[in-house]
Amino acid sequence: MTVYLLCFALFLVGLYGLITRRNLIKIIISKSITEFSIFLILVLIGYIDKGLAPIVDPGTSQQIYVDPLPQAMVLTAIVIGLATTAMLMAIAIRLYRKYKTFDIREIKNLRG
Amino acid sequence: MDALIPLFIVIPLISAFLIMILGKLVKGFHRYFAPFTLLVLIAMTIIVFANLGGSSIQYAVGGWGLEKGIPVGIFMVLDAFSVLMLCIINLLGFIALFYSISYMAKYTAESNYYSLFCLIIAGMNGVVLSGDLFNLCVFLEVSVIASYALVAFGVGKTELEASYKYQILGSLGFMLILLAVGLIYWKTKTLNIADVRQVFEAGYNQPYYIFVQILLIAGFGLKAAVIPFHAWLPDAHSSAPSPISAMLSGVLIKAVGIYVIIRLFFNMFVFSHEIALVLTALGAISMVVGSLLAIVQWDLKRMLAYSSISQIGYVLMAMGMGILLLLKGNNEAAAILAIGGGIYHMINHAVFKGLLFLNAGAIEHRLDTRKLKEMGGLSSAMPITSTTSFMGSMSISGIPPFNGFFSKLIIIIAAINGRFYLLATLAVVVSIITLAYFLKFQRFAFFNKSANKALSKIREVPFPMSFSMIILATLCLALSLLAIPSVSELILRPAIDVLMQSDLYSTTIIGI
Amino acid sequence: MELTISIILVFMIIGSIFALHAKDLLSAIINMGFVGFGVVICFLLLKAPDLAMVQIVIETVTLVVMVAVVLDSSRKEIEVSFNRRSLLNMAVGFLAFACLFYFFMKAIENLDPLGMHSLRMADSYVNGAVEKTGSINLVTGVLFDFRAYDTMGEAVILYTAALGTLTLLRIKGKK
Amino acid sequence: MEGMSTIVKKVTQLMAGLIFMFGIYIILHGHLTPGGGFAGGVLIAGAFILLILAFGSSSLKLKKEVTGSSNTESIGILMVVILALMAMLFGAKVFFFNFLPKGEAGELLSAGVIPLYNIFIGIEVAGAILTIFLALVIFKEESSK
Repeated sequence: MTVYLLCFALFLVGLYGLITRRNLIKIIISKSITEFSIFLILVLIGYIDKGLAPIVDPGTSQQIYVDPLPQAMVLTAIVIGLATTAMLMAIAIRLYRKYKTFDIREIKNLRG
Repeated sequence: MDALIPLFIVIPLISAFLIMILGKLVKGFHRYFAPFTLLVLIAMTIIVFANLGGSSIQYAVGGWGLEKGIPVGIFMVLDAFSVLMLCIINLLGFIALFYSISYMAKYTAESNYYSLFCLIIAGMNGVVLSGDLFNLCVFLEVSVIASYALVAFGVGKTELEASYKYQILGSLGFMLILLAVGLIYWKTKTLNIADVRQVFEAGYNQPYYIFVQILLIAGFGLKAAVIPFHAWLPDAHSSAPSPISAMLSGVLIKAVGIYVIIRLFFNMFVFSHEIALVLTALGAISMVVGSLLAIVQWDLKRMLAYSSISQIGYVLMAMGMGILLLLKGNNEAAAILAIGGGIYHMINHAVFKGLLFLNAGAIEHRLDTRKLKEMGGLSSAMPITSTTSFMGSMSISGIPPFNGFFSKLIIIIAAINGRFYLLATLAVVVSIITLAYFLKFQRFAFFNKSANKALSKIREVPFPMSFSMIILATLCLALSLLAIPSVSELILRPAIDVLMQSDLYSTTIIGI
Repeated sequence: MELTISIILVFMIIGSIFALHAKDLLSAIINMGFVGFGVVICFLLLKAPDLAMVQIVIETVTLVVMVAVVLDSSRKEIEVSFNRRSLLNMAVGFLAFACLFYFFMKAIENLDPLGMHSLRMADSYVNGAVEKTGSINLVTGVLFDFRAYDTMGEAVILYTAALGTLTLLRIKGKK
Repeated sequence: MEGMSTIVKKVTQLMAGLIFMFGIYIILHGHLTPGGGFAGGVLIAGAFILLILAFGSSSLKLKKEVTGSSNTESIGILMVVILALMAMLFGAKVFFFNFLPKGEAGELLSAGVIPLYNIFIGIEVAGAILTIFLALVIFKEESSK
């Protein structure tokens, strides 16, 4: 139970960063932090005590394996996170090239 | 007929990849191949719509059907409600693509534009056809990530900023949805929507249920730009190229936001009174605040974006009222009216909001401005644009012969029958405010003395743009036929039944 | 096992708070890398080698791109003045986060505790999966056979991201 | 972007080939050992990124490289979709069906279609991440000109 609460606390730290930070790169960092916490919650859900990693040894008899479904979901979500991070970095580098600053408030009041 | 369902997603995907490969080799390939694929999709939609007739088709992807009564693989579900959504998506998609043949001439890298457009269509078809929770999230992200890039297609400062804010809020929304899906999987151990309903019907504890539903409302509310989560919509929709803002406002926030909220809260969750109140309140607030914000805008596309928020509020309020009436149980007719009015208004809004954004694009194409103050006296210079925009404005503000009037009337009648007098008065007041700011748009854009001198030089927009505006304008009139009881019995009623008998949805999948 | 993950999580929370308040952008990115590799260790402890591998590689590529972007930029951050109004915002924000945390705790109170996960739909992904899909690695079996449709969507998302980056980074937007 | 010191160049020359081979190993053994199309694809892209970082972006004709990598990416994903469609013609006539024989568990050539999916998704992921990195490098190169 405490592990899930710690993951949710990490999510709240990421959310705090998203709302308060003004630097483009730090907003991207806090977005990644929220993603890490959600991935951890998903994998924690699928964990089974005394379960083996989901690689079946052809010879051995019936074993308890960890649930592979949350792992498949998280693998997909990691790559979705990479996709959005890549496009956010593209915009951040482009805005920096034009305005020499990463501060979102300064960019907002500069002329077009 | 079953084999058609996967093709709805595969055909736009293959056309997107072919456009990227052949786009640079064959001159003009992308400009005509993309509308052709959308035409094929419209033909498929008509075939499916013709012989579906109220039944629902389950397609087990990969051949993994049911094992020991539990659906194992991913199911694609096509029923009466998702067929209506398919019609909106593919029809609006074709018209916006046909419009952008001449509109996108002033942008560079056109083959990227057409490829990303086909990906949005594929993503939305994937969301509408999916019967599996996580699969729905994946295809939601396909269409939303493609729309991030298209919002910032003309890489100016405002577009980049709007796309940045849109992406940050979009990925926060996706994380909330992923958390909700994780919690649902934690409790029900399954991802199939019908199967989740079976487990939830067996029983759930209240705090968990409310928390998961609030998370989903927040997540999909971010995608549908409901009021507390609407911060990204005005910037994103006003800085995108016009065919894209027509697609975003007309179709994307519906297929990816409102459709999913309706599908989950009617077919997956057991109705609960508190959540129905939350949905109705969200709908009413975004209806009122959206129109109040729209009236003060002087930028045409920002005004249209805020009016999208208020019209989406109508649909959400109607759906919330439908759940409340179903929960009370005594007033079946009013519930049917409310849900039918919501679906009908969603279809109408897709048509006339798409038309209005295309008109704004036509004005911008000729005058290169979006400020209402700099326009003026265009009715003589651009006859087609002014008549179609007049028809669009009249139908969004609910003037009788047009479709907007009938769908708002149905929602208001449902509110009165269900004794929600406050909501009925709010709906009428907001309709009047909508009429006010659209008259302002008509006066400043078309009937005012022109401020700029170069009015004589302005000619009508080229054929693809005017033709697509004419199609949408005639649709605005044709859709008002849907209000006739006999016609609505044929088209709207199957969709309402899908939402009303929600346990029918799960038994058809589990009961194979 | 739960204890080790909790300790790692505490360090990750400290690391992420430090990442958000770092003066220099480069140290913020390094802290993010630290949190990311903490996630990798947690994945390994939770018996998810597939995820650990993908996360390491993607974390490294993200860090390379971020450092390449930040290295030649002005890495100093403009410090926010800490006046009374921001104190009020901080208090309101903390209160909102506290009740969010409380609702989350109430929501997950009587769900299965860590490790007591029972399989229902995933049961057919584990027992007898080797005969059905032929793949020994059950996660690959789920990814590329039971739910291959998701993975196609996934590859399309990466394709869209590459196309979007190409579109966003072209030099001239309009002719 | 100018290249790095000669020590880094020498080490990269050695490492890049190894990383590339390891990526191919991970893709091919996706259904036997942990990893698969995604991890292997990113590894292959990582090998190329390492080369570009060490030897500087002037050493490649960047414009041609991006169209090259974006075309491999499109072909990769196109093959995945065509493979899924072929499943509709053979076996149980269903989208995404595993129509090839499953073979004996644990062998390299087992698990029917899964190795093919792994290979094509690996190509697609490698192409996508390389396109993203090359797009960033080209933008830095062009805008600093």
